Amino acid sequence: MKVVEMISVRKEFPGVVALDNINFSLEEGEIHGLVGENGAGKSTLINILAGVFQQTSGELRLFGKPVKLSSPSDALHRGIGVVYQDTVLDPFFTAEENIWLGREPSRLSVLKGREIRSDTKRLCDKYGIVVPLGIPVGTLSVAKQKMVEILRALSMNSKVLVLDEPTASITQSDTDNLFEILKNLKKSGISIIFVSHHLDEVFNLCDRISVLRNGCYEGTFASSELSTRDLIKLMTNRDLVDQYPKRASEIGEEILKVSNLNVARFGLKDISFEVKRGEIVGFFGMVGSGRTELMKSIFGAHEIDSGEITINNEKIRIKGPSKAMRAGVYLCPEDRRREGVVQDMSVIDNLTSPFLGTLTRLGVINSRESRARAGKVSSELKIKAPSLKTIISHLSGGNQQKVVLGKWLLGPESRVFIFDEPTQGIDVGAKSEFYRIMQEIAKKGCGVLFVSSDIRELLGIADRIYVMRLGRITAEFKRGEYDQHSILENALSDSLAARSEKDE
Amino acid sequence: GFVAANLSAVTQATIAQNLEAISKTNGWTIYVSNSAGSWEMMNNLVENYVSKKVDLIVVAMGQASSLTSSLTAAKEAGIPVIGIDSEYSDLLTADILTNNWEMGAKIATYLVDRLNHKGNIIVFKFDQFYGTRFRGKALDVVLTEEPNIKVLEVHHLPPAGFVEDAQKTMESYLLKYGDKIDAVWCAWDDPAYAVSLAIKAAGYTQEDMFVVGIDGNERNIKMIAANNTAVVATILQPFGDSATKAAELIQKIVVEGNSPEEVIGAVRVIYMDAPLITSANAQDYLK
Amino acid sequence: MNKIGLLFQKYGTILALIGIVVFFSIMTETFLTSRNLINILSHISMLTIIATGMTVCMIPGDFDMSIASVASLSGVIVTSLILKGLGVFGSILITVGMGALFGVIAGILITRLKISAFIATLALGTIATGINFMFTRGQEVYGIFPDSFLAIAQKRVLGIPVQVFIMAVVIVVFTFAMEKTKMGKWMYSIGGSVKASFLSGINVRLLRVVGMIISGALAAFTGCILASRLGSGQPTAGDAYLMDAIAASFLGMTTIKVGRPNVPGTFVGALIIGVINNGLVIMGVSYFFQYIAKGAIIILAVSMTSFRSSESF
Amino acid sequence: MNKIGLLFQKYGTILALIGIVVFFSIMTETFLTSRNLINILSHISMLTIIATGMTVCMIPGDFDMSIASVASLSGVIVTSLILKGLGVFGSILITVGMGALFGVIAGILITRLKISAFIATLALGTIATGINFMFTRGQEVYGIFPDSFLAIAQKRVLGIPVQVFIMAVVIVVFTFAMEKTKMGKWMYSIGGSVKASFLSGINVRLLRVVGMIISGALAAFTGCILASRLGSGQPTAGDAYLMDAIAASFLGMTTIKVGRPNVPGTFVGALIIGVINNGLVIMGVSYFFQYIAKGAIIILAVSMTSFRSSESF
Ligand SMILES: Nc1ncnc2c1ncn2[C@@H]1O[C@H](COP(=O)(O)OP(=O)(O)OP(=O)(O)O)[C@@H](O)[C@H]1O
Ligand SMILES: Nc1ncnc2c1ncn2[C@@H]1O[C@H](COP(=O)(O)OP(=O)(O)OP(=O)(O)O)[C@@H](O)[C@H]1O
Ligand SMILES: [Mg+2]
Ligand SMILES: [Mg+2]
Repeated sequence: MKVVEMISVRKEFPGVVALDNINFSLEEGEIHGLVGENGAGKSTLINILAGVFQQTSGELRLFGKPVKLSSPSDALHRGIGVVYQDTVLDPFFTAEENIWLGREPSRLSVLKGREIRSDTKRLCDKYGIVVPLGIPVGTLSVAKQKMVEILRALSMNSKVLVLDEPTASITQSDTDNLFEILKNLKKSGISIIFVSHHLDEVFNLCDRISVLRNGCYEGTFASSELSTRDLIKLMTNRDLVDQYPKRASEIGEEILKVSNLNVARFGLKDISFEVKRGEIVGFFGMVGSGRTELMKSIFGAHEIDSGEITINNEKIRIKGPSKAMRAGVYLCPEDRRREGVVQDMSVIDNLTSPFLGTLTRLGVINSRESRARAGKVSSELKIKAPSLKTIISHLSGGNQQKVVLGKWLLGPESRVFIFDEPTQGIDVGAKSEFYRIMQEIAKKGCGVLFVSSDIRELLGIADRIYVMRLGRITAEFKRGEYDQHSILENALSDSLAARSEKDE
Repeated sequence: GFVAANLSAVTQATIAQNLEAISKTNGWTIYVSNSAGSWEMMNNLVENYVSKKVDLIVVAMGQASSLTSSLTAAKEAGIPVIGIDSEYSDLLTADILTNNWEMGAKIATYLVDRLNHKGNIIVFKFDQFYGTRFRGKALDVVLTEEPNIKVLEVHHLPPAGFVEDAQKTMESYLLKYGDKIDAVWCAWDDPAYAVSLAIKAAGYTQEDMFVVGIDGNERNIKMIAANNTAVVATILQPFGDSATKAAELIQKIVVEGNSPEEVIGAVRVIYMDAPLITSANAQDYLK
Repeated sequence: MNKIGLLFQKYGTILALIGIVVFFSIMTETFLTSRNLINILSHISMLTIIATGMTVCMIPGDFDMSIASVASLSGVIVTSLILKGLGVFGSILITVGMGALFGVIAGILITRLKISAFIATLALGTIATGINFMFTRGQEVYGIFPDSFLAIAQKRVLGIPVQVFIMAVVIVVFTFAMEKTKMGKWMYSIGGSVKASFLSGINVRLLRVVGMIISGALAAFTGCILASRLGSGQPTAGDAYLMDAIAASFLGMTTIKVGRPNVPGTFVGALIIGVINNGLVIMGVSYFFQYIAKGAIIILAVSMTSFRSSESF
Repeated sequence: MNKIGLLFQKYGTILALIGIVVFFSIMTETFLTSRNLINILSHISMLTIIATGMTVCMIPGDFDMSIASVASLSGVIVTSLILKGLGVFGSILITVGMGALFGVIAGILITRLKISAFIATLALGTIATGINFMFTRGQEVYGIFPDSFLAIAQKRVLGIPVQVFIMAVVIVVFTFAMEKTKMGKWMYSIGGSVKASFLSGINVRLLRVVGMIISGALAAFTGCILASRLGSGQPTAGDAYLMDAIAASFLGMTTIKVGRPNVPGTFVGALIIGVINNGLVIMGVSYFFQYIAKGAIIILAVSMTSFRSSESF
């Protein structure tokens, strides 16, 4: 039986056709992969199914009946549970409050607090997912927040489960666990739509795969009869030659050195490492291993308790990001939506913001110069936007990420670039684009710090890898000595258990 | 304790300062509070003074009917309350008044006479305080007998920012009516001053149109004495004398320990005289 | 941030309140008498009620600049109705209904026409003032009121004014409603993230309207109590409450549920304002210094909670 | 949303203003005379200046409840200084500096002690009122002022009052500063996302303080003009401006840079308020109806922009 059916669905936004002539169907008890480049329209399709957007034209059928979904609660009541791509949680509420939001156990409208807590515990136990309870989710890491959203969707017992890039920011072990859960759900007759940019995940998990390209429907295929190569060709309409381009830059003298850095608040202990010119240094670790906080500390966004930071053999005290910038340290933060860009400002304003000083005379902005410089960076990075004046929030995730990076490229000859999970939620094409950009930056003689939870990309592109666990650097691997197994071992061990204990 | 309805009004500020000066010479301690135009705040303040167990409370420009709960509390605690211009009430030990009906009638008849019973006037009223309201009503009564005087506009002043409001509104009226306006009546002196600024800015003189007010504050009396602005008359409320009178009562009741009945007598209202000031006599009232 | 820091953040404002009370108790003899404390409670009861309404509409993220004008209008209406011969209870009910109606209109303007809550309620407040003057022409509504009406604010039970009991009921009811019921939870979730709430199937519009209704209704109810206290309908009686209600609500956000509007916090805020107003008068501080001291004490009280996050912006 | 919808959203408020002007022009003879239009401009010049300050501090996300009290205090101070024999220019400079100082303190309280802008400025406003009363004891500051002082608001050049020129300069300068300079861009960026701005190396604290300083300084400057206009230092002259400044700023957010505070928008907002106030007086509408009409017109004007996003919350 067709659980969901879309017939000739079209969706327009002012000036953009996001979806055109989409024919999509979901069978009962299947896991259906939905793939496409950034901005292909995957999330838009899902939002229509979830009642968030209404299609401009075309028909939507649920369980064989034509329906008009006028709101998310409409979709919820018809048994559609969604994990959205962007985090949608109340940051002030705890995990349990968020999970049951809108469906709280209550009597005569009075909440049953104890039941909420015990139901949550039961839920966590049932699926083997660990999230910190009793503290506002706003203080949790992006990954933990995602797990809360997944739990929330699982708690709904929906007939259709839709997951929009659930794995983009969670760890490998959480991903493995999630896949187990999804496969079990499938057995009990639940239909699942799964979106991801990790094509191997899609192949591993899904029965059928639908491809979107530029808002158009490219067809649905059984995953067994499709190769990765074919899929990429379908998505991008071109052949992808090499995921991880060969490196070309020469490694020079030391550019950044961190010794004995301690930040007790974030559990960072005794951290020492160095980066050389032309080098891409990978940082691998599990969720909560402290990579993000370490990078922010180097960038001056957190005060450090002790330790030394040397740039170009010059010892500096970095107090605040503006100091770091001047010293030549640039950070592309992990949470790009909230920390990387200002959502309601235009592409050009976001791009020029940090180094606006270089585009002004007596404080007055030279707008021609700004346009020229921003336009150059924008075309170098192939930022896909109707114009430089487009508001950032209308851009797809990948293009927003390019803007985050582009900001720093506008600066004076730079020295140290920090990328915190830059490829999260970015399509294959854009990813290799990003690797290329990173290498080009390195080639110019900069040092690159590359934080990632995707071990394959680190193996593919980093010259050296540091592994972190529980706020410490536990190992260092040089290219040539790479051994996926021992890297994972150094990152993993007892860290998860210890961290979740601390959280409770 | 001294509680004023709104210390930002010049009149009440004058009373407060006079009382402060007198208590200094007499060696009393006086506490001054401002209820900023809210009767409820005034209630609270009076009750706070009752809690504080002061010897006597003076209420200026209050409204006794709205102060029932706090005045009852004062009465129960045996603390005498003297009102200054605060409406007659059983609960007040005494009220020192200037008669607003009388002042309203005085200035209204002056205005009518000066117009020679013929002309167009503009009226700035303020009805939220009973005193200014009475004055406005007295004007209305006087005008019932004046068929040849036409009221072009009645404007009601807001409780905050009234000086600027009067000025702005007068500017608009001057645009609308020009020299058709012969006179302006204001419920008190502050708006009268503002109106005169607008008249001056529009290039009119006293001969084209004039303004009257009530209160007799120093600035307006000076203007009247100079006789070169649109302000031509006011009624002098003897706030200094009211304060002196209040001080006298305080001396007799609190310091000398006489019973209030003895000091004040059966009728607890004490009226003060309020003379009309024009250019003829303004000089006499300037210290 | 360590444990003690967190405790300070959560209870700093309450500690400050205690500090202020201790200070006044030491400085004066009469402050710490039961009479005076009851006095303070009775003085803040109306502020607490009107500020509770403000707090409730702030929970889902709105604001109500019309409360003072609505309270003033209500005082005039309730007294007029009573003098027209309607029963006290009925008159109050109608008046509170009128306040609720203002809330409904505000809610519709905010959620349907997407007008900002600030503008919508400022404009509605202006309209309320106009209606008020249309009725009263600036004159108070005065006459002989039944004792049952005057009792609300002028009678004492067990030595405590009736309005204090009313305040207590309002605090308890709305604390319960906001903290322990679905409606309250959902209103908080709207304030935390409109999007998350909407996507969870919560009727965001309805609950925002409900918030405005409660604010309007409590403002109107405050107007009724005020009229009882003044024994008349004063056309501008409620006007002074806007700033204090804002102050109480924002002070409330510094304690108990830090960073979020909350009803018990607002009561603490109203207490701080009430204690300062009373204590300074009892101390006999000169009136202009009362203003200065009030401002300074509020700043000090709130600073106690600022052992905040270590982020440097 | 289609193109026309977008245009309406952006210019709906301005269209509404034009509609109001046309209405009054048809209804009365005197409204559309150059004299009256100049009159309106001169009436809104102080409102525009004080509201510009409010708008500037709102851009990075703060708020200033102290502007009215600071303006009142400034009127008293500038007149006292002049009467003490200080030069007009010097006196104004000192007074504006005093306003800026209030801004500095507010900024520090907000950014360092992390007190909410609402509370901090409410408290500072109370302190300003206290200082005001301490100086004046509620009495106006009156005396013989030099012509150069009175000229600010009482003299005309080419038939247009000097204060209108001052307003024009303030609008131009601050529109330029907010839209075309680094500082302005960064302040908008902070208003959009404090976190992202901080991580872009913007000195968030400093710029928020600057916003408060501008707000305080412009409030003080408004107080000076007001004193010139009134020919005296009235202790409460500025008090009426708070609500109107809030209204103008929020009206401004409905146009030009929709959803964000912006200086030209605020001028449009002030114009709407000024035109309504003037037009209704000229029409001779009864005073209570003026309130009602003002509220209703503002709501109508803003509703015109609400061809909003299709999101249903
Ligand atoms: N609210 C909106 N307003 C205008 N345009 C939008 C809006 N939402 C999405 N779009 C546009 O619709 C297109 C499809 O976006 P969508 O988010 O569905 O892509 P996606 O396939 O989910 O991409 P990604 O993999 O980056 O998440 C994009 O061009 C995007 O810019
Ligand atoms: N503002 C904060 N206050 C307190 N604890 C925090 C804060 N931010 C992060 N943490 C905690 O610090 C620890 C380190 O988190 P961090 O984000 O640096 O890890 P990570 O290695 O980057 O992992 P992830 O993949 O989740 O980004 C986590 O336990 C996190 O919950
Ligand atoms: Mg997407
Ligand atoms: Mg991280």
